[in-house]
Parts: sequence; C-alpha cells; structure tokens
Amino acid sequence: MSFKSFSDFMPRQDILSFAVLALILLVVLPLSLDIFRLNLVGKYLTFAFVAVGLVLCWGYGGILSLGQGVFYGLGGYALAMFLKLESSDPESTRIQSTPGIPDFMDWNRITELPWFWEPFHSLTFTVIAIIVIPSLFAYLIGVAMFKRRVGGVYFAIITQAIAAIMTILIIGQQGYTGGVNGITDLRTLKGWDIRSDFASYVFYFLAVVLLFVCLFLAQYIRRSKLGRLLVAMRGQEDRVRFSGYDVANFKIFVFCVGASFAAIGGAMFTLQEGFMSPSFVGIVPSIEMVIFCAVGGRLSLVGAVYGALLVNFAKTVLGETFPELWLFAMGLLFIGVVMAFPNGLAGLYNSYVARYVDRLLDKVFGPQRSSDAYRPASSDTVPPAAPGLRQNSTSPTEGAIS
Amino acid sequence: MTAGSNTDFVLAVEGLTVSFDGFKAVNDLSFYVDENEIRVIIGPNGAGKTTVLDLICGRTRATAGSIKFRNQELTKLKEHDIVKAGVGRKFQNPSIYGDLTVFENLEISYPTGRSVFGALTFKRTDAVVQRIEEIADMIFLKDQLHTEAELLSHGQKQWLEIGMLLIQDPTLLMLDEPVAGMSVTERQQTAKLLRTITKDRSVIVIEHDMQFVAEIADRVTVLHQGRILAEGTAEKVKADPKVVEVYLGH
Amino acid sequence: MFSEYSATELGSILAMQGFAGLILFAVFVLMALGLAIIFGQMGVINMAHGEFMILGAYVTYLTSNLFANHFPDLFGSYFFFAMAFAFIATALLGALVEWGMIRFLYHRPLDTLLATWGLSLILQQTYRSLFGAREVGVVIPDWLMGSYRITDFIEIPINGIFVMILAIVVTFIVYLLMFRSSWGRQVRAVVQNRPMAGAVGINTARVDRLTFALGCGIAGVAGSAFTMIGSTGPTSGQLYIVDTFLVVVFGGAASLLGTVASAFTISQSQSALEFFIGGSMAKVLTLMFVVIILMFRPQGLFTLKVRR
Amino acid sequence: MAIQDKTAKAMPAGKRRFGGLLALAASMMLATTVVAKPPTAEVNTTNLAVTDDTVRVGILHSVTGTMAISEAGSVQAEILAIEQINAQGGVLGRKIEYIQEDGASDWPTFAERARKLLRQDRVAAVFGAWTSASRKAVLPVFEQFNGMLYYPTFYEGLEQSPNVIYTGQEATQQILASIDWLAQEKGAKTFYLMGSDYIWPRTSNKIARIHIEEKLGLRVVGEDYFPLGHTNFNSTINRIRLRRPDVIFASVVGGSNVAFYRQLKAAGIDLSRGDITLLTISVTEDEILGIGGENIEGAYASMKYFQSLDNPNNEAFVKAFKERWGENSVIGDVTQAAYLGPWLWKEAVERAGSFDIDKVRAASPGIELTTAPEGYVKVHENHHLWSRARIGRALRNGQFEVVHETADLMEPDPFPAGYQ
Repeated sequence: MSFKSFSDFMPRQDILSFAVLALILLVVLPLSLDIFRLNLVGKYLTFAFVAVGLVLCWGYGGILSLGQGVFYGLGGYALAMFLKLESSDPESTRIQSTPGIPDFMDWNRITELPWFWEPFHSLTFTVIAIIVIPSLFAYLIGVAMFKRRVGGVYFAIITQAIAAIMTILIIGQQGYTGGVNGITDLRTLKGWDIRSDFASYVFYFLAVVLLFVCLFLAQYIRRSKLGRLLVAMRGQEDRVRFSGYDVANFKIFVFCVGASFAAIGGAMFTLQEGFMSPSFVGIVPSIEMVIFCAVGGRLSLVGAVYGALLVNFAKTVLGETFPELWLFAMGLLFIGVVMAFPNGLAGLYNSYVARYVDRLLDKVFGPQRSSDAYRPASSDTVPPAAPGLRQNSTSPTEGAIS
Repeated sequence: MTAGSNTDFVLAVEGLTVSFDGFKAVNDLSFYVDENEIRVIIGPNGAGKTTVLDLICGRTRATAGSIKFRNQELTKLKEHDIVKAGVGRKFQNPSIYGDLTVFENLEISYPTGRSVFGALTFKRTDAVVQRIEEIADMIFLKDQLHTEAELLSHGQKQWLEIGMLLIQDPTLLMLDEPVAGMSVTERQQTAKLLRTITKDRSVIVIEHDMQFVAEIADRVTVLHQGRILAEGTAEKVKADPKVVEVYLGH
Repeated sequence: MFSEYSATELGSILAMQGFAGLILFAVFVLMALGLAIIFGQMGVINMAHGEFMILGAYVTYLTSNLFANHFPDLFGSYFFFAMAFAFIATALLGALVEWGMIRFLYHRPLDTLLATWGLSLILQQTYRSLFGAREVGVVIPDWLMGSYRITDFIEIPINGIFVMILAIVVTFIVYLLMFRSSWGRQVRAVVQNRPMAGAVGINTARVDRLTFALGCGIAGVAGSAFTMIGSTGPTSGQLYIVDTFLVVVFGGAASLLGTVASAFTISQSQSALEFFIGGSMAKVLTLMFVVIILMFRPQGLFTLKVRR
Repeated sequence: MAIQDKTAKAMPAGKRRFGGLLALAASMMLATTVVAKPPTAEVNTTNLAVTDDTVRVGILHSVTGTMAISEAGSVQAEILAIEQINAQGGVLGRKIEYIQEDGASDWPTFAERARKLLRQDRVAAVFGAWTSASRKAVLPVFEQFNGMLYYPTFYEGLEQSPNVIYTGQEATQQILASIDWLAQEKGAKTFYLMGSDYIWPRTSNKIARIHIEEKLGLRVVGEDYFPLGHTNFNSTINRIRLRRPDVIFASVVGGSNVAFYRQLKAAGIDLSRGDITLLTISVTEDEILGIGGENIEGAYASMKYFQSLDNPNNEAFVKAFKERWGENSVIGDVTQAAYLGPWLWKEAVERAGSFDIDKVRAASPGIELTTAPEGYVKVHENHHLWSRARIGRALRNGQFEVVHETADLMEPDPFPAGYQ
C-alpha cells in the first residue's frame, strides 16, 4: 500500500460518493426496478466501464481515444467465442455439413475450426484473454504512438481509423467472426442458462461488483503519484520528461488500463445480452462512449458511471417516445459538455453542492483529519477552469508532437 | 560524427552541429564546462543559445558532434536517461504544473518512483516531506506549499521550477533565462538563490542581463549564428570588439 | 492473371485504371481541401465536414428541382448555379457555426472535435426532418452523364473529367487565395502568431470566420459535385469523414501541397489495390498503410522538419 | 414510461376507404365476427395483452439511423394492414392495437426493444426487423420469451425458427430461378458476382456460384465485395470491362447502390442500351428513388413482387397504400412482404381460435392467402412462404416491367441441400 492512511487513498467526499453509488446500484435499483428494467441498467453499466477507463485516459492523461469500441468489442468477442463454442457442440449442430463448429462458419463453407478459435474452448483462457488481448493490443498501439510522441488530435484520428479498420475486418471476415450479424444466439455458460431471470440478476450484481473493482483500481491510480504525474503531463509534458520520467510509459499504462476496463464492459455485455456484434466497434459507438465520460465529468470516476447511466437511460426513453429527437438531444449534449459544462455533472456538483455536503459531514463527523495536508479535502475537485482550456498546443503540428 | 574525447570536464561539447532543413542553428560548436563552474551563454536572438541547451538535454537531436557528460555520451541517450544521469534543465518560460500544488510539484520532481510501477507504489514518507519542505524554504515558497502553482506570481513560478530541479540534485544544472520578467527585488533574491545552489555543481545559464551575468558568471560564452564568437571572463568578453559589434553595441 | 488478355487490352486497362485513380484523386482533393484549410490553418477538427458536403448536395438537389420546374431551358447548365449556391449556403452556415461555437474553442482541438461531432448529429437529423430519411435522387444534366469513347475499350466518363477539372480549379483558387492574396497573408500571419497579427492591425476574428467559412464553402462545392457519383442522404456525409481526415493528416496538416500529394498517394494505391484484390480488402490495406506510416511520421509525409 | 400508442381507433373516418374487393370482404367478415366473439379467457391462456375488445401487437423497425430509409415502407405497410383488419372487425372480434418501437438501426437496440415488447407489453405478435443482423439480434429474445415475429425482408436463408414467419424470399427463391432465366433467355455463359461485404450478399453469391458452376456448368469470372457505404466503383467497373462477363449479378446495398449505378452509366456502360445484362437482387422501387430511374433503366431485378404487377389484389393494395400514405409513395418487394405479416397472423389466429403463441404457431403451416398483392401465397412447414419468383426490367420512371414469372410457386428451402 503506497498511502500513509486510508484517507489519502479515499478522502471523505470520495467515500461518500462511492457509498452513494453503491447504495443506488446494489439496493435502490434492484428493489425498485423489475428485471427487465434492471437488465437495461446492467447493460448501461457495461458502458460505465468504458467511461471510467476514459476518465483515466482522457480526463487525467489527456489522451482522447476515439477507438474504445475496439477494446469493448475485443472483450465482448472473446467471451462470445467461448459461449458460441459451448453452444456449437456436435449434437446441437448435427444438421450442419461440419457439425461441431459455429453455425456461421458452416454457412461460409469453413470445415475446420480456425486455430485462433481453439483456445476459446477453455473458460480460464477466455477469462484471461478478455483482459490480456485488449491490453496487449492497446500496448502495441500505445508503444507505436506514444513512443513516437503522437498525441492529441492525431492520436484521436488514428484510433478512429483503427476502429474503422476493425469494423471492416470483422464484417469482411465473416467466416471467422460472424460478420455484420456478430456472434449470436449464446445460451449457456458451463451448461447454465444465461438467459433466465435468475441469471440476469446474477450478472447484474456481477457487473456492479466488477465495476467497483475497476473504480477502486482507478481511484488507486488517481490518488497515487502516477495520477498526479498524469495531471502534470497533461499541461507540461516536457517538464515531466525533463524531470526524468519516460512519459510514453505512463501514457501506455493508462491506455492499457482504459482498454482492459472497456474489455470487461464488453464481456459483461455479451454475458447479459447473449450476443456481440460489430456495431459496438465502429466509429460512431466509440465516439458515443466519450460522451458518457464527458457528461459525468471527465475528471470524475463516479461521475462517469452516472454519465453512462443517464445518457443511455435518456437514449432509451427518448428513443421510445420521440425517436426523431434523440439525435438532436445527443448533438446538443456533445456541444453542451464542451461549451457550457466542461466538467459535466461532477463539475456542477462541485460548484454547487459539494461545499454543503462537506459542511454537513463536518457537523456529523467533525472536521476531516488527514495526513494529506497539502491537498484540498474534497473529492474530484477540479480547478475552476476546464482542463482543456489550458492545453497549450497552439498549432496542429505542435499538437502532433506533444 | 566526431567521436569526442575523454576529459576531466563535467561537460565536453565537441563539433556539435544541428541543421533544420539546411539552416545550421548550431554549427561545429565546441566548449567545455568545469566542475563547479558557472558558465553563462549570451548572444543575440537566434544565436542558438536555447538550441544548445535543447541539444544537451536531448530535446533536439544533433546532426553531428558529441556531447559528453562525465565522459558519458549524451547524444544517443533518451531525455529521461539524460536527466537520470544528472542533467537538469529549466525552460525559458516557467514550466510548472498549474493544476497541482507547490508541494505536489516538488513531489513529482523528487527523484524516486520514476517508473510506472514506482509511481504506483510511491509513498509519501517523512523523508520526502522533509526534503520538500527544505527545498521550499530555499526557494522562498515555504508558505505557499498548499497553493496551486497556477496562482503563483511569475517570479515565484521561476523559483518553483528551479526548486523542482534542485530536489533532483543534478550535477549539471541548465537555466534558460532564470530572471526574465522578474522585479528588481526578485532578481536580487534569485541571484542569492543561484549563489547558494551552485555550490557543489556546475551550472549553465542563458541570460541577457549583462549586469546579472557579471554578478554570477565564472566564464561567459558568446554565441553568434550558431558559432562561438568569444569566450572568457565577463570583463574580457565585454571588452571584445567583435562581441560589442554583434551584440552589445546596439 | 493477365495471360489471357491481349497487349492492347492490357494497355487500355492500364489507361482506364490510371484514369480511375485520377478520378478518385480528384474526389479526395475536393473532400480534403476544405478540411485542410480548417484543420491546417486553424487547428480546428471539423467532424461535421461531411455534413457540410451533404448540405452542398442538398442545395444542388433543390437547385435542380428549381430549374426543372421554372427554367427547364437552362436545365443543362443548372449545375454551375448549383455549385455557386452550394458554396454560398455552406459558407454562410460555416460562418454562423464559427460565430456561435468554434470561436470559443480555439486551442482546444479535442473539444472542437467533440462539439463538431455534436453539430454533425444535429445537421443529420435536420436533413432527415427536411428532406426525409430516404436518399434524394439528384437529376444530372445528360451532357454530364455520358462518356467519351476513345477506342473500343477506353471510355472516359465525362463526370470524371468534370470532377477533375473542378478539383484543379478549386485547388488553384485556394492557392491564389492563400499564397497570392493579401487575405492569404493575413491568414498565415494569424496562424503563425496570433497576438502579433492582432497587434499589427489584422482583424483576427474576421480572418478566422472567413477561413472557416471558406473551408466549409469548399466542402459545399465538393458535395455538389459528388451528387454525380455518390448518394445524397442524411447520413451520407459520415461515409467521407475518416477518409478525409486521413488524407489531411497523412499529408501533413499545415501544408496544402501535402494534402494534394497525400490525396494522390492514397487514391492511387487504393484504386490499384481495388483492381487487384477487391474493394473490401483494398480499403483495409489502405487504411492500415496510412496508419502505419503515420506512426513512423506523425508529422505527416510531406512536411518539413522544423524546430520545435 | 410513455409508450407510443397509435391505436387504429383514433384514425380519421375519411381514411377508412379501401378498394372494392377488400371492402366487400370486410363487411362480410364484420357480420360473422360480431356474432361469434369467443371469451378472452378462452383465446388467451398465456397472459398476453388481450382484452375483450383489443389485442396488442408490436411493430419493430428502425425509424432513425441509416436503416430508417429502407424500413419506412415496411412500417407503413404493416400499419395499413392492421388498419384494414380492424376495419373488417379485427381478429377474433378484437381490434388490433399496435405499439411501435424504434430499433434505431442498431442491433442491440432491436434486442432491447424486442424484450420490452414481449416482456413488458406482452404483445401477441411482432411485425418487424429488416436486416439480417437485427433479426439475429432479436431471435434469441423471441425464442426465450416465446414470441411470434413476422419478418418481411428477402434474406440469406440458413435459418428456420419456430418463432419466426419469414414473409420474404429466402435466397434460393430469389436466385435460382433468375439464374436459370438468364441462362435460358439471355444465353448467359459468364457471370460477375458483386455485392456489399456482409452475410446476405456473400451467402447469395455462394448459392449463385454453386448453381452457375455446378448445376448449369457455366462460369463465374469474378467476385467482388465492398465495405458498406463504399462509393468508388471505377476500379471494379474496369475489372468488369476486362473480364467481359455476360451478366453482372449485383447485391450492392444502401448508399453504395446510388454510386454504383451512376458510375456505371458514366463509364459508358448503359444498361438501357443492353451493353451488358445486369441482374440485381437488392434494388426495389424504393432504392430507385435514390438511384434515379435514368441511371438504372434496363437493369433486371429478381423479386417476388413489383408495384406494377397486374392483378386485382395488387390494384386494391396500391390504391389503399397511396390513399393512406400519399400519392407519391412507392411500394417495393419488402413493403409488400411486410403487408402480408398481419394478414398471415390474423389467418393463423382465427384458424387456431386462440392468440396463444403455441397454437398460432401450430396453425401457421398451410395458411393460404388468396388476397395477397403478389398473388396466392402459402405458409410452408418451414415457416417460409411458397411464392412465385419474378424478374422485372427497370424503367426510366422508377417502376419495373415484369418480364418473367415462374409458372409454379417456388418451394422455400432455407437449408438448400447441395448449396451449402
């Protein structure tokens, strides 16, 4: 443990916000929603994983990835491959020309399971692959880009191109990937029906628990020296470099962390919905994932979860009642969080609510004691100006190298 | 590329050249810095002063020539390895972390936990806190430790950046215009600060203010169009007619 | 694979294929020029660039209806009016967007990216509400849809020639504006040193607005021309955006010449690959090629090494 | 939570005019059903949304997003059919209420909305899904909650779910007859296959290739795929020029269609002059609106329905459709297939005497529809429709002229032996 005291790791406001979130996700929602609605919330939560990862990458690290869908997809596909193999046993696929392989392969005249599918017979391998493959891919991209100091806008555009490439590949190589339909019709996990109401409850709580694991990991990173280094790098990358740090390594690290969070989210989606499809991998879903993070507040972990929940909830509600308005709403949201509320919900909370809560906490528990004497006590406190405002890349060419 | 010779100097720059699209910003430059020497580099705008510092700390890569720091070739090292070897550099515009407090600024510069894993497991021990307070005292910022660095005055930011270098205890300290934009009192305080910190280490300073230069320099190097125009004590350089012509004369 | 064809056939195919590459090149140049101005000169990432193009296409559609109904005699030449209207309409919208949004976001390129993405969603839905979800069929005058038969085998599409000439003309005008006019000098001055430009009396706000409007206007002209070769629907613009950005970034953002050179490289390789390995894999390989090159030369292929 | 309930009751009286045949049939039906209205407890034992007066169904298509263009016609056709059925007295004496959900061109959203329709709204049937991907996404939901889906689009086959009635053609129905026709009538020897890069074109071309090479002993001289949304076809057109096929067999979809036909014409390959024979399985009257009739004139399309079909059923249907949705509406193959959905469901419910899904399913095979605009159709054991295959030649005005029609109904064969 690298903190002197628990309050260094979690200041009082953070404990409060984590606790409130836990209360909402573990008690309030399960008690007040039917399984259909709860299942929807579970689906929204899978995007919260991505958003939390983006808080680290973008909010703290200043790395805006427009390709998080790729990692979400990789995680989701890894699990979907395992589940598909389980449901493609020779018995239930006996009408195929080649029994025992997934149905879409059979349609594409593939007569043998491709080598890269083989390991996905093992659940252990799959669980490891869900984390490792996306992280490895992120590592490769990270090394290639950050070691060469590709950053800012260029990184965003290149990740976007990677998302485009992945989509075309998945759709084009349908014999190996299921194509545009994705990998569908997943029914059981180790013989256990994943579509029952009971399974839905289990997966919902599993998603919440995993989300909290990710939140705590992210909180640890945020509150560690690495978190402060990221903030430092965002404004003065050269200063950090000339203080003896290999800046690229830190960027690669958070990018990998963000990727693995996204992958866990994708895997949880597969588990809850019973399919995975390339429609999560492309450019549009990837950029939508950024908005979840931006709405919550790009510097707030808990905010990201609320952002993902609220935007998706709004999408469902507006989609049901005024489908035509949804795009307008989404468009305004993008413009709004950039121009009017750069720190999202968390920013609003910090400006208007936090101090009252702090005062209340002071009254109830007495003033906060902490060894962290050099940092204001409140949680995701952000400087008055938006973080983006101080980014000092003045011309695109300079931005490329920053 | 010249191999460069082994010497007793802290820093030996030999045949250093860098060209940007044919324009030689630094042209076949050689100079040597002694242990505990304070070397001031002066020269008109565009003479290549900042580029020399950029080359030494690895921000710009040399086209030809060698830079040896305690006989270790720097031209091939990565920036962070040059820092770890013991070279610290302050930028022309104060470059500090505005979103962090003075304490955190200094803490980040504290020379442990520089790897990813190290940064994750870095612990704010009493020794760290003590060292930070010590440095803060030296750079006149002891009462500002809680303050976010963005809120400091321009002069205080310059000091903070110097403090961030001091905490690393570098063997060679390079300062790019450390008193630019400072008030007279700040300037005096800075001169005092420089005198304390230059004990036990070599320093290269880029400066325009000749009075300040005369006050601190052991030796002065005058650059003009990427070449050395003159070198020697402040008095000698001031008296050199070539220098007067290109630089001081205006 | 060529053994079964005669030498003349192969020669003709080579010529045709070269021409196909040139058409794609012209298309890329038209797509990317506006963006290169906005991104290269102003540092703004305009994700709504495709939607500006589609606005140009819709204006063309409206113009064609107008001429068909009211000036049927002039229908053959409506396309020129349409391009002018398209330029005016998109440039006006561009100026409006700059005034209402972009000017608050200079020096925050990532934020312009998100905000303009939002704008693109709003524009898409607006088009859908106004023109319907369906693609509209823009009727092209007959003289633009034919082809010149040179030999039995070589036929040159007239709309391809039209697009190419248009690309040359637009590039030339942009070149004159940026490098041979006092306005262009102002733009470049603002790019290089904004406070100084302001200090010597250049109205930087006005220069910004005009630059953005010009970039959007060129998008409008491009969109107008593309009604001859592509579809015009609310979401058609999104198809172009990644390609366009890659062309600009690959060329090196600050250089117009780089944009043209990169459009040439990408179009020729994509066109040739398409011929040999088919559309889908050609696209993947071209994108990968560009991404990999960009990793090695993040500043773009055609920019000079500069001191940072 | 607000639900978009557009009940047919709210429909203005002026809209309730239909063609002669249907109106006649309606009044007769009305008379019979009012008399014999079975009690709710009897016709609904599985807790579906059925009351004494109403029965609730769902319509699930994309209203927004890229697919909204294509799916709009299906929504209109389904609503029209439901309104006509209600005007005749409904199903088992109950008026149909429909809940329309938006799949937003996004497969996961389709799954989410399907779940809502089945679990929350407890609808007795769903008419919807358009792309294969959206059908694949909702299929597990329908199987899990035992719903009934009427799927209108011609598709690649390879599927046969107890919970789906496929009212469009499966691949062999669309492909085999058309290739036979090309070989016989057009004397085609060589074929160039091209399509957008996803499962339906690839599967269709696979079947086409097997039929061409193995059954007919002819040659395929090229096969080409393009990413969805691809707009540059000049290189392919050059390839086609070089290979000189007798027939281009095309399954390009969406915006790419527009680009393809425009560039083909601009390159001097004029279909109306008969420079080359092009047969498409992806262009209906709907798509021609975007492509422009002048650009595709002379191309052949293999479908089971064209708006120009000359029979009394179709005359009444087209008239009713235009009255309801405007004089400018066009009706493509899928729109007609979507129109069949509610009618087939009504017939099955009445035959079963119950809304229960299991009973409706059991009653479905063998259902005949003599009033279908495309003519007579019949539900096969495998839940697909027996129907005629037709070939139309595209005209400048955006309509097709039917040039060929199979003499017999073609048997649907979603898992064609020898074609896999």
